[in-house]
Amino acid sequence: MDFEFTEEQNELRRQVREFVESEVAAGTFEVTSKAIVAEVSKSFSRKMAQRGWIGINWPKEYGGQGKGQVDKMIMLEEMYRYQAPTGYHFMAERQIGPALMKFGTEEQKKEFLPRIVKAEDGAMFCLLFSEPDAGSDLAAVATTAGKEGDFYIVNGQKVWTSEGHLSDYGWLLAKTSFDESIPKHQTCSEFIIDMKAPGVTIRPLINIAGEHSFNEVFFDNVKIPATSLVGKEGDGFKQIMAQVDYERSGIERLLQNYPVYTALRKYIAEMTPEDRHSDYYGWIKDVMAQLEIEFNVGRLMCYNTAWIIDQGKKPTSQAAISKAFCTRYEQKLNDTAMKIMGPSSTIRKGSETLSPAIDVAACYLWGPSYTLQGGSMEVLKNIIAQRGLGLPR
Amino acid sequence: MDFEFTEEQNELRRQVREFVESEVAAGTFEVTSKAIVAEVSKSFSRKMAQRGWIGINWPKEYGGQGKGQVDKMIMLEEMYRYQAPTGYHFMAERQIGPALMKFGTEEQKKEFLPRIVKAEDGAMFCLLFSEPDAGSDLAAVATTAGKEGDFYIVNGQKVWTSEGHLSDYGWLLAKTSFDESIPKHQTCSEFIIDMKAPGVTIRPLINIAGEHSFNEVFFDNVKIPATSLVGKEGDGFKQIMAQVDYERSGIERLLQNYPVYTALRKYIAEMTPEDRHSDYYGWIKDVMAQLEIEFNVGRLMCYNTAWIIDQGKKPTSQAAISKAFCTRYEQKLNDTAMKIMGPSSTIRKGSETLSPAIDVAACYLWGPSYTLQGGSMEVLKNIIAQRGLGLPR
Amino acid sequence: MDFELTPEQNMLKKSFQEFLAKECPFDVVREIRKSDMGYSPKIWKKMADLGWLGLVFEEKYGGSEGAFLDLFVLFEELGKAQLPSPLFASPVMAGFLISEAGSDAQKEAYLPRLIDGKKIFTVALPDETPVPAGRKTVISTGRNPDGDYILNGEALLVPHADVADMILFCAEDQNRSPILCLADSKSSGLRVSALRTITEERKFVVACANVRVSGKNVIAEADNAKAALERMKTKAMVLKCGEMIGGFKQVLDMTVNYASQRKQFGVPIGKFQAIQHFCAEMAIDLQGAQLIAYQAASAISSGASGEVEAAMAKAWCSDTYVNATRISQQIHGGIGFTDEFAVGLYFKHAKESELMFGHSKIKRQHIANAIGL
Amino acid sequence: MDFELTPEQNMLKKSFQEFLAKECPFDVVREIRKSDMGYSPKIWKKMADLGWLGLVFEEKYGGSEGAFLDLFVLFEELGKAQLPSPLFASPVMAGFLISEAGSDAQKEAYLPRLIDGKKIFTVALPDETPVPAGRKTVISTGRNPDGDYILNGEALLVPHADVADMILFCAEDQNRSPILCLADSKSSGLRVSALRTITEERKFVVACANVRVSGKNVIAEADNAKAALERMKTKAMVLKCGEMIGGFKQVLDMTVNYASQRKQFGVPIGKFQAIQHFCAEMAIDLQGAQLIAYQAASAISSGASGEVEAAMAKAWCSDTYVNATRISQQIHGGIGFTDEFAVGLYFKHAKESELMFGHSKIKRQHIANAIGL
Repeated sequence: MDFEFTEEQNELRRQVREFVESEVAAGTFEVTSKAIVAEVSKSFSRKMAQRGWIGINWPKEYGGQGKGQVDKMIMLEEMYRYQAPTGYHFMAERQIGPALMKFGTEEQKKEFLPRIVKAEDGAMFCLLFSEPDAGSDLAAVATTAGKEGDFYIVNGQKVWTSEGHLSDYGWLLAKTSFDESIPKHQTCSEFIIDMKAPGVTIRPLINIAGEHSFNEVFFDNVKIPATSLVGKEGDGFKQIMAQVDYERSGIERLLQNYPVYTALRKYIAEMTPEDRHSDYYGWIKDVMAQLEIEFNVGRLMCYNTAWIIDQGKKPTSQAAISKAFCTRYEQKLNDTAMKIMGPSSTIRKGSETLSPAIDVAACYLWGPSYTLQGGSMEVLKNIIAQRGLGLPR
Repeated sequence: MDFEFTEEQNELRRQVREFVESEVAAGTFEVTSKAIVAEVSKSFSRKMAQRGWIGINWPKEYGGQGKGQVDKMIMLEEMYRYQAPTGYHFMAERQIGPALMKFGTEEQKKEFLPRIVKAEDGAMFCLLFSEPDAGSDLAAVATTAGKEGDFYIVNGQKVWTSEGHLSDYGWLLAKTSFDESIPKHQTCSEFIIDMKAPGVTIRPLINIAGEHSFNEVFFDNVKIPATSLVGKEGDGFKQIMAQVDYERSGIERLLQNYPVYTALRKYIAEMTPEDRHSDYYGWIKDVMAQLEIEFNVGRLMCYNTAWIIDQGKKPTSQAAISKAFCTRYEQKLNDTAMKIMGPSSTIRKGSETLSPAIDVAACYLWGPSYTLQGGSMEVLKNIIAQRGLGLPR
Repeated sequence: MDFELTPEQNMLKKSFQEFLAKECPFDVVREIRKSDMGYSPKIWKKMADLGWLGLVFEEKYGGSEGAFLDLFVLFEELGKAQLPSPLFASPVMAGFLISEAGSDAQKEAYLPRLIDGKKIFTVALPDETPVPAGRKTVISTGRNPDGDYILNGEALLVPHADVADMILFCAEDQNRSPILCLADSKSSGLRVSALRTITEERKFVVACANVRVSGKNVIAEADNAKAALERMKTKAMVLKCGEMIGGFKQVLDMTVNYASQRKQFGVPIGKFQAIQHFCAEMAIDLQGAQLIAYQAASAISSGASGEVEAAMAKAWCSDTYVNATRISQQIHGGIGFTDEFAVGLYFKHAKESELMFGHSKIKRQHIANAIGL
Repeated sequence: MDFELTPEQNMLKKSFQEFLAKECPFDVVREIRKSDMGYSPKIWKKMADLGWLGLVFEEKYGGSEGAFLDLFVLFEELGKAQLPSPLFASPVMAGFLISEAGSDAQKEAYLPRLIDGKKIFTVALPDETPVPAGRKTVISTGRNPDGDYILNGEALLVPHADVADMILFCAEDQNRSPILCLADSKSSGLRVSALRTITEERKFVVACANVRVSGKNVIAEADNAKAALERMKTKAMVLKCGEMIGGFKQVLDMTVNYASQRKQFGVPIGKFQAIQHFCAEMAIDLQGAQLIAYQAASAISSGASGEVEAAMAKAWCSDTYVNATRISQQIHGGIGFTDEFAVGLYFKHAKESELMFGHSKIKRQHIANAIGL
């Protein structure tokens, strides 16, 4: 039992912090909330790539550093304190790369892995899983990919596609088997699809914060080469299940609103000694201490899950616990920040005057998405109860 | 819309308060928590009966006062501020009387109603519904009452029988139909059973507070006359469903721990001006104000349900809401009291020294029963969702 | 004791519902909300013609001398419909202050135009929630040799200031004693800048640089001003609670509706116990919110101050409504998170309403003081 | 970073588990708990023989100089087993104070007997939670002309005082400065009265009327006493967290077990989503409690003060364990509410543990101060 990091890890942390802080000082990017995925900067990603920080936990044979998940988390923790814009490589590095290493053909690996790890052009991916009638119930996917000779013809619709409008490629889940007798979860396959292919239409969805990050994606007879298939036909779900633990274990679930925390601490620090002799300040201390405890718990959960991955074990229940806990923490952080900051926290960025550096209200409005995407809170609890605790299905 | 009481109601309240306070002053009973049902005093019940307060909302033809449910609640609110010992007539007045008026034979009404309303000897009832395998799932009742000529022969076991060891009669739910083709909920009937009948065995259950109020009741070939049947054979569940709303709507669900509240206020009032200039006292103010709000909400819910009953409507969803809310309030009250009073609140009555007048720890330990008996929290939520909101079953 | 509206109030309620259903379905609401004006003059005129602006004012000024409860019922319906209009700013906040504390001459001068909707009023109040000293906003005032008042400073989050004809300031003098006074929005030195807010409704910063107000436009000073302000805030807060329970009811209805229709895993999601219990929790909280809000409205309607009742109602409605909208978002899933679907409106409305007039922690402080702690 | 125990610690843990499973099943625990002695001298002797009492003490006094984490693991197992014994009072609270602050002579005089279990020590501390002035209990002290200390006053909730050989008092002098001193439990003027407590374990009021303590039995005074007390409390609090996560784990296991077996409506209740989600919430909270408690234990084990970590752990473990036992009661239904079934033990243990060393609100005050608020 050891809660300390190694010397090497401390050094990594120091280097990353130094880099990020110098980038912030240079004004390379704006420190704002919710930027981890949404802010896409190819040039920033390249800087990271040059330092070996994309694919830090990938095997060396694929251009990675061969380090562990804990190392990656240390690196990301420092990045995300300032919300470094990692949107360009985020999805590709976290999900596409590892999936290709496991299931991809040699050609696919050769084509995409170096590009991702170096943040070259044409390396940005989005996920094409959810559909209007297939949310928590992914087995209800209705988009089809029918095989015709050396091609698959894709028809259907995806939704909630984060950054679909900026991506080069999509990682598609589609139905490839139409035999009613085959169990539903053996009917789908995974593909890589060019987002600029003819027949692909992307429609922006504006969310309740008035911002565009999700999309609807329509496929109208999109012809993709048979070599776009990843893994085995019919193995789509099985392959995805191997990926979601990684999706759920990230420290980005805890740090997406770190600038709100920073702004809140700054706000409280402005209180005068006189303000501090009040029941109200006593309450602020109380809720801030609770946030501190929960942040600490969430952080330990993230590192614990990373450590389990590094031990070569499947962290299914722990990753679900970690995501459930951390996303709830983030919702609470934004809610608490608005309460403490009062009515003026309802003022949004883009105001003629008093436009806030950190748009706390927007962060609050983004909150509901945290407990929906990447496994809704209810799905996570089902997993914890059934797979973690062994309760009957 | 009118939240005020009538002049007559205010007068009733005044009279009851005067009576109870003079009884407390005379030391007729000890003011303690959880006494509403558990403290059985035939003499106290008779005093209430003399004033017309038992069956206050019963029709005059049955010896009642013909007043409303709201009037009854006013009377009980004043009684229960001091936890008047109403255990002798409580169940009989609330549940048995109304059920007999609705479903009983003339003979049954004549035999029991006057006795209940006057708190005569032989008027104390307990409920014999729950069984080891029939808790929330009451349809799983396995106790049988097979008809043999002019008798029913009862066999089986009941459990969680409050005050069964003190009661004269039990209100029994038992299976009377053994035809597998009949739907489960048409197989049971209601009976009145003499608790002293041969073959009835009562075994005390000691609860986690170390107290005896529940019992197991065993029936071994207990022979009861066919005239003990209440209502129609096979109508047991239907009849019970008509009773539970009354069971759930009472203000006793809110006031069972009122002495804890009184003791807590007294404790806080002992704090010196110096104690009050602390974050800790700010926190006490905050949690006490929250209790005040919730008490007010709960009280409004109780009166609202009573008023709906007085309008001749079925308050199924409202009664469930009221019970769910009030029982949770009471659990919170006891929990908060222990937190505020600190480690010394763990000292129980019966200590050699410092034995507390109000056993707050015991109240806390009784807490879990509130959200189980008379419809568990989960059953109530099902009712609210399905019958109140119309969500699909 | 009577938990039902009178037949007359029920008729009134029905007329509110019918108008709002006809005039402002969600599409219209969203359009108005994002429009430059921030309200629909056409609908506003109709509301005025229906007498909604004058519900509780004296007949001699054009009001109908209805009960406070009538107005409360209107706000409950407005909370469901989420129609943006100057109703809260003009007749409620400004109107109540003028009617409570103004002289007969002032009432005669202002109330008729306020009630017939020809003139729009708004109010500029100081911060209601504790803020760090450096962030406090205040309109300060002094008198010039002519006896006029001179306003300087800023007020935040003033509703409809861009279209208001008159702005009622709660300024403070050198002794930090409050002064309520009315200024023409065209006054020299008065500047209005737009704020984008959480609900997409714009609010405004009103900045005063030596804005001159003549003595006859002073509504009240010192203790009178303080008392009038407290009374207005109590009433406005209770109407806000009305809006909140209306919104809450609507959110629950929409959620139950959606859960009954949306299928996953082959069944409506409303069959899942997790969803049912979430909805049941919402129903419990809503029932409490309705009772406690109506209790406060009734108290005021019957002439009591209703201060503690109002504080309790505001605390309970704030906490439970915010929570309910969070749950409704969760149950609606992605669709509820889009701007195209109406449920998100309530999520925003709940948060804004929670913070107006102080959130539950602040209200609990009042309650604790009131019960002698 | 390593989230697992070492192989040695795992062996140790297994030996704890085996002993406890064999020696104190629930029937035995309940019997001991209600016995006059309040502990089993037979089991106590075996524990001493196994070296459990001396795990972290120096070898020269009979200890095995193990890591603090070893002791933490023991308390985790004790939390599962709920075995009442003077282990917390004697080696932990008294032992830590003597070992932290005592002179070599005092250590030599007391620790060997404390560690071999032949003598039982306990401690009498002042209130840890704010109480009204009129309810404060304090042991005050002054010196008589011979240089002896004279103790007067009362201490509450002292564990095992009826069987203790020595009582370590935290008294205070005229300047309210603390003095730690040891008195023989047979001292003249010392009176012990039994309290019935929430867990059914008896605790005691120790009253002193001119109890005389010679100067050589003073362990520490003033700042030294204060510092030793703080260090002891931090460690004891973390061990209490160990007990709590042990109890929490056991409660979750029992609940999952019961829910998998108990049938209603024809299926195991563990199939209901409401039950599954309750259990999932417990699992989330438990995972957090384990991590944060081990974090604090590790900090102390590696020589840090661990004060903030301990406060965080105590706050989180208190809140979540209490809540989990409440949920477990709900899931167990009536059966869990009877004294015959073990799950109720944890419901009581959680509440008592929450209040010891301060509940979460009190801990959050410490944390807020520590992070500069």
